[in-house]
Amino acid sequence: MENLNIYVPRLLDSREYFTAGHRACQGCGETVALRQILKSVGRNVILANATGCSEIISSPFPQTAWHVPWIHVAFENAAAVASGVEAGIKALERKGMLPKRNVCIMAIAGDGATADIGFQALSGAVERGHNFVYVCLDNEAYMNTGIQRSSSTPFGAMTTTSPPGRMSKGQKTWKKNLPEIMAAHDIPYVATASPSYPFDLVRKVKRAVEVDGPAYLHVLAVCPTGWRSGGDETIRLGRLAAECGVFPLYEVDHGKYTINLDPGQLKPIKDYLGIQGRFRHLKPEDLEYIEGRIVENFEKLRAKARMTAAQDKPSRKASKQAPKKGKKAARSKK
Amino acid sequence: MIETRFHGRGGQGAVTSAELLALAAIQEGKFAQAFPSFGPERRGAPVLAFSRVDDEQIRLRSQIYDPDVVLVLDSSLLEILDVTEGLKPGGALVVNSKLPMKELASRFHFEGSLWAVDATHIARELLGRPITNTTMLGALLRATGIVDIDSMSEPLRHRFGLIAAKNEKALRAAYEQVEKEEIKP
Amino acid sequence: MTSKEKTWTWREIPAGAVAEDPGSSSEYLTGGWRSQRPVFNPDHCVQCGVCYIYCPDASIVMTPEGYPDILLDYCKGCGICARECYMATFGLSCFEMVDEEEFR
Amino acid sequence: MSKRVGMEVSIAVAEAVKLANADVIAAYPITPQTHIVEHLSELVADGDLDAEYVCVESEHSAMSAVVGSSAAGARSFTATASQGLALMHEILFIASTMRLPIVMTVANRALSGPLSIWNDHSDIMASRDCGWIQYFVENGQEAFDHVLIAFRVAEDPEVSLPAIVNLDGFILSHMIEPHMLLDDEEAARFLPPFRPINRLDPDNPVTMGDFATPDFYTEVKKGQEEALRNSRATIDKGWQEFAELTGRQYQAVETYKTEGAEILVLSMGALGETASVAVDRMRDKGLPVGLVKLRLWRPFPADDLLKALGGAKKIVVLDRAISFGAATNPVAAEVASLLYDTEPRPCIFNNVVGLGGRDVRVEEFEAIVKKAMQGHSYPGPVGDYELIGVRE
Repeated sequence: MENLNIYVPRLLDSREYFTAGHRACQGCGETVALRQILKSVGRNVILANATGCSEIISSPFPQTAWHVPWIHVAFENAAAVASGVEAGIKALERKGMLPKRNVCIMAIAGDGATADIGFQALSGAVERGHNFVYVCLDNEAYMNTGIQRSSSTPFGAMTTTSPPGRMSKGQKTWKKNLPEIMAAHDIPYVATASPSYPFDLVRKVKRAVEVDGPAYLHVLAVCPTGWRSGGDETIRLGRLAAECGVFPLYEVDHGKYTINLDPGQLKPIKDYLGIQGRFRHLKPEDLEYIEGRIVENFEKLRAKARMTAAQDKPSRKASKQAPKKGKKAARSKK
Repeated sequence: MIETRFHGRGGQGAVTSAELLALAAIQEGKFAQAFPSFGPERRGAPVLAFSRVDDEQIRLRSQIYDPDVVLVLDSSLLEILDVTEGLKPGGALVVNSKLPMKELASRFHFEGSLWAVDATHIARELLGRPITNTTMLGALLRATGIVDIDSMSEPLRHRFGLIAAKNEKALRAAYEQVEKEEIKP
Repeated sequence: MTSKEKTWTWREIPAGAVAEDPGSSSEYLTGGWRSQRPVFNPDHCVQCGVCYIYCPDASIVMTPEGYPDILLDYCKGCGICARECYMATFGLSCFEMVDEEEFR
Repeated sequence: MSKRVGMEVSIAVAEAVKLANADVIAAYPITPQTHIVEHLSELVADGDLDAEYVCVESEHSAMSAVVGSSAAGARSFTATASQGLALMHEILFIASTMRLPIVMTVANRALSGPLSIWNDHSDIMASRDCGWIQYFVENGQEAFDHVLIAFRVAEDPEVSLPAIVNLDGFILSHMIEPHMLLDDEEAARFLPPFRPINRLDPDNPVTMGDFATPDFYTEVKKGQEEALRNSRATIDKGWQEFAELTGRQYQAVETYKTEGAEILVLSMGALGETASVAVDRMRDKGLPVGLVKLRLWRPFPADDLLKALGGAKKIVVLDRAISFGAATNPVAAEVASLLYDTEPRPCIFNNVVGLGGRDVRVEEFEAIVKKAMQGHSYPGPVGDYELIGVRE
């Protein structure tokens, strides 16, 4: 894990594929992530974007913030659209109607479009084994429509549809664990990432593009508007999320778990929750409960990392072949 | 135009019978339709299939209510259905049955001809299993002459590949063995 | 959008309403959203580029010499650059957030 | 060389998709459409069709995937029916706005509830305003031909719109009948390679599916509406070229024994063939009855229909869907508004027939016409309609 972000630009593509003039809020974490992701992928990419903040801030006709081919169709189908683009390119390249160029097909969607309304399409697309990267930009609520809770909203958070009140502490349910659900699909690569750790994010994007088959990236997108935090706190909040264990940075590469940032002793949860207005109503006992579960979950993650540690990280060559063989075997069984 | 209704049980191949008949007719340059009774019936349930054959283009797309011919693949259906329902006067009922003709004939009260053959026996012997849909087509062709028996070879080959010859043999055996009895109401 | 586009008739809209000009959102200047302006002090700068990589609005570009250049046409004034500046750890952030009022 | 082959209509449709050399097929099983995509998956599995067959997890994803593949520049096909079409509903409108020339066959089937797997037109009528070109076919031959025609027209750069070929579920989809099939060379001559007007291409990046403020939405919709209306010329050209190739001539509105007819029956889809048998019988009895068949549903062939209906005193409009609570049912509503200004205005008798697989027999057509002949109300009735065969 990097702890020194010195001389960042020299290691990255200096071109902007997601340009200035987009309509994101001040201090938007999602757009930091998008810039970094695209710098990592480069121009040989086709994006399929779900409806949501990233779509609406970037594509007011006739303008566009994108320098790469981009398609938006609807809210719940970014994975399905991406799978169609992938199938189309594959067929055309095989039939000699397009030159082979190994273009990256990438779906981009928010947490609502991933964990809720688009979950079926995502599960279907990765199960089918399309060679694409799905990026969930998780800002932990339906921010585009005005901060309504999603299944990715953390426990206790205030949103406009999970308001705290006499009978409520805010969000009643625990955050749906999307990365683990995707890992359970047994796809080649699953990772969490945060734009607060650009090197880590950039490396993970490259790995996701490199593996043969579906890859899933779950990226924390701090939202000052929805989280009721200062616009300048965005990057810091991303770091705290990792350091407190709320949003562990890890990857599952062909089944092998690696925790990319394990601070040993997790930072106290109040460091993270305390600077967000959406948790302001929580009482010390609530924080204690949350902290308990977070520590427990982090332990589970460590156990998985230990359990799979013996597993050899597949070489690049193997990673290109192994899933293919696996896919064939699985198909012939059906 | 000759309209035929096929009675069978789900899985016995009544639809295939209707299909093979239509394909043979089309191959002869005729016009034909074959269609199942459109329902969610599963294996074992009584099912219907239909065919129309004509020398001219067929425009009628309603179901068949008054068939010229009724074909019954499974004699157990005789116990539970009135297979002669709607059969046109002078029509033909073609039945798979091992009963003696006189005994079988005594069960029916329609105006037309009854044709019967023990197709199950033929199928067991020649196909090794009691699937009678192709065998009974032989009886049907003898009874009606809807298509020439030789026209069945190609559709059978297309449908059954390696086991087409066996099926054709069974079909021809039924063609030879089927018996006829005139029925009066 | 430019005023020219605003007068587009239906015939001038590309089939499928595709936006044909990549990156054209840069015609839209978001600098007016800013209430505070980052003012750069080159004396503190170690040319690390942290401000550049964390800018949500792609409104910091790196000069050939390796210094950040703030595009005030787009900077929304979030303050991430000032906050995340590597030198801020030592209380020497390269950016000071100054109220826009002071530039009138 | 064309050859005459007996096969199920669904199989013929799949063979047409093969002849069209489709690049991507994404589909989800639903009765009575399933045989089409089963056969396509076989053709792909056997290497007879070089295409990506995407086994999506829902019709919503089927339509989304073909939107993606079409936007990538691939010739894309899907098929569905009933609930499946309803599940696609949202994306249908987006596909047409994005001007993606996807072709879809709909094996028309009733909508739930109650669940009914049988045929009527309630599925497509619920999606009729989706901005797609919409054909109705009467038999297997027309279904086969119209898959190729639909691709030819949809992909014409002047049109670039998606198209639906409606074929009645079971009545056509499960029917074995003769078809004249084209060969590869004939199909290739008729259907040139797909050259998309917009394509997702890293070398020439465009943004597809952007959002429009009130400043632009109206203009975008106007452009889309014009494109659909103007597609008519290309549709006619497609039919003409197809006739030159095969001798089979299609028209937006077709008439049968309409000369001197005082009463005309208007139908869409497979019903037309049975209705023509009824017309024969009534003509034999000396009744002045004719038949008008609407092959093109969108863009609505208003002029052709006016011409075909002109002169008749009474028009029996057969609908196969109910527009609940409406002034009248979908087809009758169009016809009534079309004839509003004609002098003298004919009387429209709207009958809803064949709901949820209810069979429509020749005798019923005769009864419907007989009743209309005795009907006197004028002008109208429009809002009145009869639900044929309903048990009171």
